[in-house]
Amino acid sequence: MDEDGLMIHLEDICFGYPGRPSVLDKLNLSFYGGERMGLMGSNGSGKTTLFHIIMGLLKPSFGRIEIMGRPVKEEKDFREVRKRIGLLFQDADDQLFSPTVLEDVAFGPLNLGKSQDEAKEIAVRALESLGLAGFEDRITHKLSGGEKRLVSLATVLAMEPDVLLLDEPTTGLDEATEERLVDILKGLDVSYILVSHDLDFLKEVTFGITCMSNGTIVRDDERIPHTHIHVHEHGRYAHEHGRKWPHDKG
Amino acid sequence: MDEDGLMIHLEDICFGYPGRPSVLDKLNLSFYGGERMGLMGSNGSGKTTLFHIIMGLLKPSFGRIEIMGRPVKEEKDFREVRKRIGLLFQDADDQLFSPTVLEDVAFGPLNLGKSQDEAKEIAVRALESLGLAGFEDRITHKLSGGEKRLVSLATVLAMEPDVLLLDEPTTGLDEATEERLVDILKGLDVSYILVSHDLDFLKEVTFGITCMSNGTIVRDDERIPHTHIHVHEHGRYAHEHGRKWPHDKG
Amino acid sequence: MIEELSGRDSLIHRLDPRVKIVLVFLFSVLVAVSDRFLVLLSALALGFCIALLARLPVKQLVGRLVPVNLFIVFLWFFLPFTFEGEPLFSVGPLVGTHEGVLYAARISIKSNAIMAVMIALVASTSILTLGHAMYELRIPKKLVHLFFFTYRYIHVIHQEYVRLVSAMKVRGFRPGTNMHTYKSFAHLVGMLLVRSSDRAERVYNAMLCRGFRGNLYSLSTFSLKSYDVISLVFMLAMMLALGVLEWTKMV
Amino acid sequence: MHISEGVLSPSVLIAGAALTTAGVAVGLKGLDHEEIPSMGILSAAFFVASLVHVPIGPSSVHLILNGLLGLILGWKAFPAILIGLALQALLFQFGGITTLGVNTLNMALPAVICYYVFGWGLRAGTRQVVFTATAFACGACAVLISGVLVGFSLYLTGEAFLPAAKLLVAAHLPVMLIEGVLTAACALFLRRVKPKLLEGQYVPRPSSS
Ligand SMILES: Nc1ncnc2c1ncn2[C@@H]1O[C@H](COP(=O)(O)OP(=O)(O)OP(=O)(O)O)[C@@H](O)[C@H]1O
Ligand SMILES: Nc1ncnc2c1ncn2[C@@H]1O[C@H](COP(=O)(O)OP(=O)(O)OP(=O)(O)O)[C@@H](O)[C@H]1O
Ligand SMILES: [Mg+2]
Ligand SMILES: [Mg+2]
Repeated sequence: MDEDGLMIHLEDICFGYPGRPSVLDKLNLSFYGGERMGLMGSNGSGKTTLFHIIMGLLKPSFGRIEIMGRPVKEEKDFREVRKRIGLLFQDADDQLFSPTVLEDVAFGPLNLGKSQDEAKEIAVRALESLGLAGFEDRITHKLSGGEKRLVSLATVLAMEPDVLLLDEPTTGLDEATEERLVDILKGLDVSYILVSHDLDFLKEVTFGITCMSNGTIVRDDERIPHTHIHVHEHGRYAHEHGRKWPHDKG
Repeated sequence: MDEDGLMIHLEDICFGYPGRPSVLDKLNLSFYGGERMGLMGSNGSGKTTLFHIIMGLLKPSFGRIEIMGRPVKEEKDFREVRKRIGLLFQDADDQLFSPTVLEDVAFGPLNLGKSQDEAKEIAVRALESLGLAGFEDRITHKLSGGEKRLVSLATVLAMEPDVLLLDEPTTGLDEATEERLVDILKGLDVSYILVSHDLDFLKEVTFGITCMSNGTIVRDDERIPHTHIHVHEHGRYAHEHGRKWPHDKG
Repeated sequence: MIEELSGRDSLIHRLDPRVKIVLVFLFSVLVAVSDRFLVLLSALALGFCIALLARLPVKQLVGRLVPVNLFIVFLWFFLPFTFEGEPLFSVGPLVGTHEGVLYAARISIKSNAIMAVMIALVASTSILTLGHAMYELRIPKKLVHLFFFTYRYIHVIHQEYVRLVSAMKVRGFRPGTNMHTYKSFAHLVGMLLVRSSDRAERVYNAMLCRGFRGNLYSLSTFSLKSYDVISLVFMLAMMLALGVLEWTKMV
Repeated sequence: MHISEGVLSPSVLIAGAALTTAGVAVGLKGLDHEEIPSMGILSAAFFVASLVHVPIGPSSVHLILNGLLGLILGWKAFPAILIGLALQALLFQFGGITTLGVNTLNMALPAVICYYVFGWGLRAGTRQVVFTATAFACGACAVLISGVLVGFSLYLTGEAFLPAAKLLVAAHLPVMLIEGVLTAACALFLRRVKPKLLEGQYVPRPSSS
């Protein structure tokens, strides 16, 4: 149970925002080291809320949380959790708050008590590992959407976490950046839970897909391939002579 | 050429954001009354930019725009355009700024010179037509993502436009809301151009699909169905015994 | 819309930002307290030399000086007539005095001299570097970090603002002098505030996740080179000379 | 609203700088280290709001909103305004270094005064009429006091500035009305959408703590 042990264990978690129907309802989750889990669920099903509860940013109204075998309850316990688990937020602008890229990536290590030089070194290494060498002095607000996303990932990796929680890392990325992210994720040496609506992406970077609905986790141990009829973007490969455009001259 | 005439006509439109490679490059588009056009294209291909150019929010560096047969160039001309063409923004949060739903929906009609009472009446009707009766006094900022999207649509419909430009109306919607949107769109009596990445959705609500790439429109007159292998979210229907979860007990 | 001046490269650009801030500050104070025309005109010449040394395009420099001079022009309509002294000219019933004209001229020179060096400073140093330099110059840490966060999120919030205004435009909004306009703008501002406070909560959460416990850090370090020291000494000497010139007037 | 560099006399500049330093010190003392990020973001929102131009007749004025800022931030208005003005000087060259103290004082002091005079009327549970009237008065008075302070700074520099100072105060009167209306409408918006913002000395914190 050491390295590959039970990393995250949630039992009967209930949560609701004030004045709203409950979002999580007796949710159970066990996540083991070495796993790469895809998490799907319709909008508003509570995926982001679940991540925030694991990080201690929201307090469940009921239920038990155990991280790396230890029960966690108070803010003090969660401070330890946040050293081991890294969360990539849905909006990169929320995560990059420092003036320059280097300062942002070094922020985590500095908080963990590293010296200025150590922190810088870790930050530079994290950036390099994502192919972002040379970005150190770039100004965060001037990065493009894709760059912001990758730098956010670097800020999380600089904390050297054992587990990553990735909240829709591909939204708003163009295809080239998405492919780069796939390569990066495949090359990483950490376990993660990844939220995405994109099945093809999930299939590439996770070992299995889990669904959330009605405030709980619906676990599917087997993946089920099935066929779908799709309309392709360009008419190059196969043709079905459908309806003509009403005003076409050709 | 009256009602079903050439509604939107773009000729050789070029556009680029300052300090960036050009986004639109000699784009041509003709859109006729009665049409329902689906528009696809990878992220960053310039779909949103195209809509903003049609509405006069961005000025092309080159090219001609004709709306309903009249050339439009200046802000003054576009003011007329905005009475006839409604734009649903990609992010519903950008569209709603009034405290309550009723005020927000009535904002457009008030700008068109309607009296307070008329505007209210129009707003109530627009809300009812989308099944949002009873939402009048809800606080817009506290609506859920799906509700915001539908209210945004109501704000646009309250302007009683001839043409709608819908920019990814389904992102962030759960399946139930998406189905509701399909029904609404099918029941509407306006022409529209609809941007979406979701082929199944486009197939349901448009007559044909057009693609954007390299800054121009690549017109496909024929749609091409082909099959794709997909992993289904729930393992209810078909099974393939794939990899087991590493720590599964069952 | 929120754009910094273009960054090129020049002798001024390479100067240590701390030296620049100190010099601009001393220069501004010196000019603000000086009265003698000889001193003020020399300072104006010096200011423009520095601005040109920073390789600032003359067009941009002039463009940036226009708004500053609007207030000065406003004062020109009053000061020559309201200052007691020897009559110099008259416009209808109003009499402009010799002293009044000199006073207004003095203010104009002071204002433009100070602004010229300010513009040279801003054009040769990024705003973030200035923030870091202020930190090194012992400006309170809380204030410097507040400055960084404000600057960081101005851009994000400004983009939100631009998108909201587009949405209003698309729905036929035309600003005019009426209640509907004022109410709509008030709602716009309110929405910006509400969304910013929501964002503040999310950013704070993101910081907590990275171990934030109230400490903020600044990583930049500056080192004084001989070039900086020479420039500092040279400029201080120039200013000292101006100061002496000003002082000798009084004795 | 900004007094340009080189206009005011040294004694006025020094007095302004000293008072602003004191005000900023009080503001920063009440500001927890942990609140700095949230305060910065809120200050940024006010900075952007001050770029909004509203039409008035054939011309237009930009918003000041120091009344609203005072209501929301209390004494923290001093550091918020100081940084806003410093950024305006750096980005647009409005105002400058030597006048930063006086200009901050002229905007922030009215904000703090309004916080104490009108704050009570805007807490939860006030009747709508009272609330609206207080908010209007708050927005209008903040601008009026600012205008008077600007005029006073000029007057202290030299009596010759008196007519110009009078005209400046007069020019603030229409702005006063607009600011009053906008502050009232904006406060009503916040009361309905996020009343927490109006509780005084507000700094957003995550819901959990
Ligand atoms: N701060 C909040 N206050 C009140 N309700 C909230 C808040 N945040 C989320 N909710 C509501 O809680 C529900 C779950 O939200 P959550 O963000 O966890 O969903 P999600 O699965 O991450 O959705 P998405 O796919 O859109 O990101 C939604 O109905 C949402 O409206
Ligand atoms: N305000 C802006 N300033 C600079 N570049 C921009 C701006 N808005 C968009 N772009 C860039 O222009 C290109 C086209 O953007 P646009 O939003 O039109 O694409 P899109 O097809 O709508 O993409 P998506 O599917 O992601 O919505 C992108 O590369 C984007 O980064
Ligand atoms: Mg989410
Ligand atoms: Mg788009």
